[in-house]
Amino acid sequence: MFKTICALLGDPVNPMISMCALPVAGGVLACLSRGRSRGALRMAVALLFGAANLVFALSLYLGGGASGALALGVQGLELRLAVSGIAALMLPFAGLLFLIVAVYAASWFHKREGGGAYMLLLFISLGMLNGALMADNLGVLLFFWEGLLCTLFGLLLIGRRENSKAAVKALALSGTADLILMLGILATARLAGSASMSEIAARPLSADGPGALGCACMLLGAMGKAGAMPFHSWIPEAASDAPAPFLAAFPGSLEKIAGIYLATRIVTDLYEFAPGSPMSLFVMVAGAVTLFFGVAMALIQKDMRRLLSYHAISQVGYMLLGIGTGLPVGIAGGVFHMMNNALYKTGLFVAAGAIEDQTGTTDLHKLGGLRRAMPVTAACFFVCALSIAGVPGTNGFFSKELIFDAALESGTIFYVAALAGAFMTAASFLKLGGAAFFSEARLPQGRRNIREARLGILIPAVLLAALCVLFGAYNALPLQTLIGPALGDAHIHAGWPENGTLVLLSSAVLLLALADHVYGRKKGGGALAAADHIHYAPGIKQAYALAERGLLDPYNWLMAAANGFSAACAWIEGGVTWFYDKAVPGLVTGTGQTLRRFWNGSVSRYLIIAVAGVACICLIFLLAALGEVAP
Amino acid sequence: MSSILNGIPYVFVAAPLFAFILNNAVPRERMRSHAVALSGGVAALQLAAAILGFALLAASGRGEVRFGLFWSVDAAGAAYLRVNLVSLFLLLCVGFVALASALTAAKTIDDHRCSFANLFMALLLGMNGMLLATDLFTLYVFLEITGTASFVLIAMYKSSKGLEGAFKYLTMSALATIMMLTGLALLFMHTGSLAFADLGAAALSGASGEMDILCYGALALLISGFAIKAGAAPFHSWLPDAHQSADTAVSILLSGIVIKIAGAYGFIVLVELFGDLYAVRLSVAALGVATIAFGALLALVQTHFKRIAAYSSVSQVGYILFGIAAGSPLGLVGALLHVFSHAAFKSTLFSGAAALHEQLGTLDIEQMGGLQKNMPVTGFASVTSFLSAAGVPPFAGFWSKLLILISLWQAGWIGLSAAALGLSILTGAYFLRLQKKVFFGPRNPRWDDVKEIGGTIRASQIVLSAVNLGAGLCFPLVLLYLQSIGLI
Amino acid sequence: MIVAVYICLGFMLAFGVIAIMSDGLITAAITLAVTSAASGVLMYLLGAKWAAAFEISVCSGLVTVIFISAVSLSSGDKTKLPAEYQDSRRTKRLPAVLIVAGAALMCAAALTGFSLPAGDAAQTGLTFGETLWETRQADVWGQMIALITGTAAIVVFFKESENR
Amino acid sequence: MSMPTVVLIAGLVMILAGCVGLIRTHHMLKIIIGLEVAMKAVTVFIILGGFLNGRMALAQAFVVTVIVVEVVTAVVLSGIAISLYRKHGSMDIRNLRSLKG
Repeated sequence: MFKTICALLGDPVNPMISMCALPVAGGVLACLSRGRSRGALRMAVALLFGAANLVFALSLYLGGGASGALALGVQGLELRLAVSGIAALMLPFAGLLFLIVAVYAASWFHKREGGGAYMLLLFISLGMLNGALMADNLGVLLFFWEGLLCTLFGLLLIGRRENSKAAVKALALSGTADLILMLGILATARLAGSASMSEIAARPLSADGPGALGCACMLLGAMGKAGAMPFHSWIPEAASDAPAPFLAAFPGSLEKIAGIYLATRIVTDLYEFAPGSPMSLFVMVAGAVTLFFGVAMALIQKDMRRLLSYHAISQVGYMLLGIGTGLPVGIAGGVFHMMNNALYKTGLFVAAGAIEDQTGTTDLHKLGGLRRAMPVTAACFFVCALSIAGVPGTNGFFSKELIFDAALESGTIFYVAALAGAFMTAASFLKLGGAAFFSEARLPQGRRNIREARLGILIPAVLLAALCVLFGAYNALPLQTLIGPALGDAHIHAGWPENGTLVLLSSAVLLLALADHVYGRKKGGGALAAADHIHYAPGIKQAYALAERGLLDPYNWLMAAANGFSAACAWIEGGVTWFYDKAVPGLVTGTGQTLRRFWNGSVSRYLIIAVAGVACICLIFLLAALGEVAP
Repeated sequence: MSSILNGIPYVFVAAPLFAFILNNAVPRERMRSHAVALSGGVAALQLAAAILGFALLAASGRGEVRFGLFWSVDAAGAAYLRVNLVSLFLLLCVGFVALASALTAAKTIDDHRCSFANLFMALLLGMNGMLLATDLFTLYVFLEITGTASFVLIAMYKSSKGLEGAFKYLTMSALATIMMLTGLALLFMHTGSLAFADLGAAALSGASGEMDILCYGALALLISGFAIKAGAAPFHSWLPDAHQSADTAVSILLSGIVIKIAGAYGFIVLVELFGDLYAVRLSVAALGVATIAFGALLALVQTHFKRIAAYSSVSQVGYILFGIAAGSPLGLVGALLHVFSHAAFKSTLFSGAAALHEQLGTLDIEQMGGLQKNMPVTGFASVTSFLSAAGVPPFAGFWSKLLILISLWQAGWIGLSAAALGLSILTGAYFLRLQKKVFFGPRNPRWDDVKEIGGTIRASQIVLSAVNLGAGLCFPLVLLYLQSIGLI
Repeated sequence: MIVAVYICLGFMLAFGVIAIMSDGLITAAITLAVTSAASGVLMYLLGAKWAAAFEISVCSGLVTVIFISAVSLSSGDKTKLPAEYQDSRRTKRLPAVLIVAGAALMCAAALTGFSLPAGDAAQTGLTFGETLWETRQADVWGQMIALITGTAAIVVFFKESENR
Repeated sequence: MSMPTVVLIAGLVMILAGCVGLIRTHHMLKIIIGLEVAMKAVTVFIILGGFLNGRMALAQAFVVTVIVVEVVTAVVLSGIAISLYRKHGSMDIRNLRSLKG
């Protein structure tokens, strides 16, 4: 198929360039759609261009990757694109998810304002993501990376120009991460003597010594895009009021794909990433911290969007933990978990969007009993929730087991953290499911008449849930057919996990979560309050209070530091301004005024000054006569 | 050609003298309306003669032209007058400023026109005589004539302020006279002659090579005397008082040329004769630094238009002193060119003052503002003079200051050249303040009906602005000439 | 001769100081004339006969006349300086200052061994008349121009009325 | 100490006296007195110069010219002083303070 496309378009670089350009064209078309049928037009554009992109990506994947350079006519500057291995796998996966998300978005904006700009930016993001996945040159990668940041900022700004706090926060945090990435890229390129990833991959750099800086910076950049701590705090902020499709697309899938893709490339291709090395430890700690604290924050949320957004953070922790082990099984688990997460987290966001679409709220205090009103949505939700909780047999279970396996091998503490995360994940989803779908409805009068969601929203949800089931029931497909060859690792174990003890422990944790949920329900009086006994436990309560007030948010620390710095700068600048505006002119005019008062018009004084001047000149001559003054 | 060249120097003495006689021979009632025109004619004649003479002398390759007034200069020991390139250039400046002054005087001077013409001619004679002299004592005599004519010109209207300014100038000049004559007497005691040819550092040190303490004293006193005449700080006290109180046409003369001929030319002569003595150049440079700084600082806080212009003259004289103190031919050229560019822009500024005074009746800049609309020509002329004074390329002032800075650098006074450069910021500051207060900003409603000045003052403003800019634009030619004679 | 020179010098100095310190303008004019005359005699003693004649006639004569006419033009018969000027009080330390300055100069000269030659150089060259008329023509022209300037000044100050 | 040295020192002292008179007085006409006293010393200096270097004729020519110039200066000064007297009714130089700064 790729050959056909190549034959149609000529050089292999052309289809790759079109993968960047096509989405942009689609976005422009969607944006230009006007009139009464604009919803249908957008849907058509989303389907057409999403499918075209998917076809291109699939053809690339099935063709075994490609490489090509677009010479820009300037010596030494070429736009080199190369697709192989993990990138080739990620392209169709991203294309698939994008198609689903685009359909969902077109449907979501059917009756809402602002869809045009949103679709435009969404499509451009796809182009940027494709570019980032295909880029061979680190500089080109950085270009697309920044492009992704720009579209993210734009999407967050749409419709909220007055309240742009989340957008600024995202820009600041992701921008910081991108700056660090730039630093890392510079260091890496300098160390390797080349900016081409395929060239570096031939002779990977050592992650010790001078390479540690480049490696750590690049990993931080990748983590920032994926939304790991400490670059996470814009996500809950954006979750409060961003459109639901945004949440599904960005924190849900596209950003994770980009971030984890890069992290995997760094770990497998660019650097010799030895298990147990300080760099490995660094990534694992970051992953463990992210998963633990992310889910701990998710546990206490009373709003569906915020709850899901904290999970989006927490899940990144698992992926990083897996990749950070540096073990083949861990990396495979991380990538697999990323793919699973993209499916079920997007599914969860779509379901949440459907609920919001029908009820007009995501506040769990007001929701309840939707099981009957929205059965399809509820079914999809439960499939995804079981997956994310890692119930044995689901796709999330299999990827988590791989990560647990690797984590246990790397250090017990990481395994314990991962288990604790699994416990809280399960507990929070029990709470969410119970509150939204099982308890009696608490919606205000007049909004009780809830119906099933629209077809345009249901189809993506069902598709995603089906993919989850497929990946869980037949995990050899993703693991052995897709990920294994992509990572160049033929020995990934598919099927039921080998280590029965770990499965037992995981199951025990899930049962514990269920027991805790039942206890909490009884104690708190309802599913919503099921986690309150943890929330308000002595000692933990204070920590949560601090976190809720944003005192533990690195962004706020950064901002406080930045504010302090800018205040200092302003003070210095004020001082300099004062010096030039007040002090110097004041001194000059003050001297002038003093002199002016001194020359008071008296003839005698004039004469005395003149005589004093004569004395001064005589002094010069006296010194000259004595030989004191010489050239 | 040679005979024309030999004849030209006589113009500088004969023309004013003849005009003086004519002015007094014809009955006053009849002369009154023509007196200023007569003065202007003499000035124009002098300008033309100086330009012609300069060109001829430069082409002839002779160093100087000697002549006597109705006496033979060939006899041994006979006194003689002479013109050389330096004095011809300064005679040109004198003629130029005198013409500008006459153009302004045609408008500003109503009464005393005949007296003005008389004193104007006396002043011209005094300055020309100084430039033609070949003897320090002759120089002194003509300096006194210049001074006396200036006092009377300032006091001419016998207004309270004019008399006060003249009195202060006269008192300070009396001190200068005492200083200079004492210095001359001490020099004469040592050398037995005051002719330039017999003087010099070598003549003072004599056979032993050791210089008499009296000679040092004499030089110090001479420098002090010329410093008073030049208005160098801290001897400048009289200058703003005198220049402010005089009629504007007289102020143009005083600020534009008198302080430079009476003061700066004295320094030129002294440095030419005694420049080998480091103390001479050092004290001139020290005077220069003090003059620039004091002048600029005081100009910054004035509220009277002409007083600002007067302090600006003080400040600019400092630059001229710098050029002279460098002691090199390049420094001298820089100083002379600055004399010219300062003469041009200061005449422009004072013409503006005359226009403002005629149209507004006041020169208090606090009461002005926004006059650019009413008086566009005056405003524009003032801007050209400001740019030239601040040393903005390509105006004339830029080039002359540049040459002075280069010569200071070459003389090894790097700190001084940096100071000169730094202090020129103050020049920009006070001129900007003047522009802002007078021509820009909100307009005082009192001046809503003010019209632009017409007649000779407007003509002189236009010509002078053209000179400010044109001289600067032609400057590369001057540089080429300097290069051809090996100065740069 | 030296004694006569010293006497003249003493007269000159003493009457000069009195002229400066006096409160009366006429007194000042007369003492100035005496100073002038003393300096004229001093010049004569040094051999400058023409200059001495000029000094005595013009300075002690003409200047005194000018001065006294100025005084009479300005204050009529009131020849005393008004009390507020108090020149004698303001310059009362002048003699002491002068004595100190003179002594200091004497000491400096003595200490540094400074001394002018005893004088009596053989007079050479032209006579006064020849010098003035044959080598100082420029100065003579200068005198002339100075005199016409003075005339113009007199016209301005004493003939023309105030019009403005 | 030779006679010319004494004359020189006495002349310098007299110039000092003249300058003090110039500076200290408050009366316009007494400015002339101070100036004249100093000028006497200066003319004596010139003559002393001629006496010492044997150019007495030249020195006398100088002195004659100086005297002429001096008289002109005195005339102008008294003219200004009298005009000022007519304005202010007094010869006090302390009245001359309207131009300053």
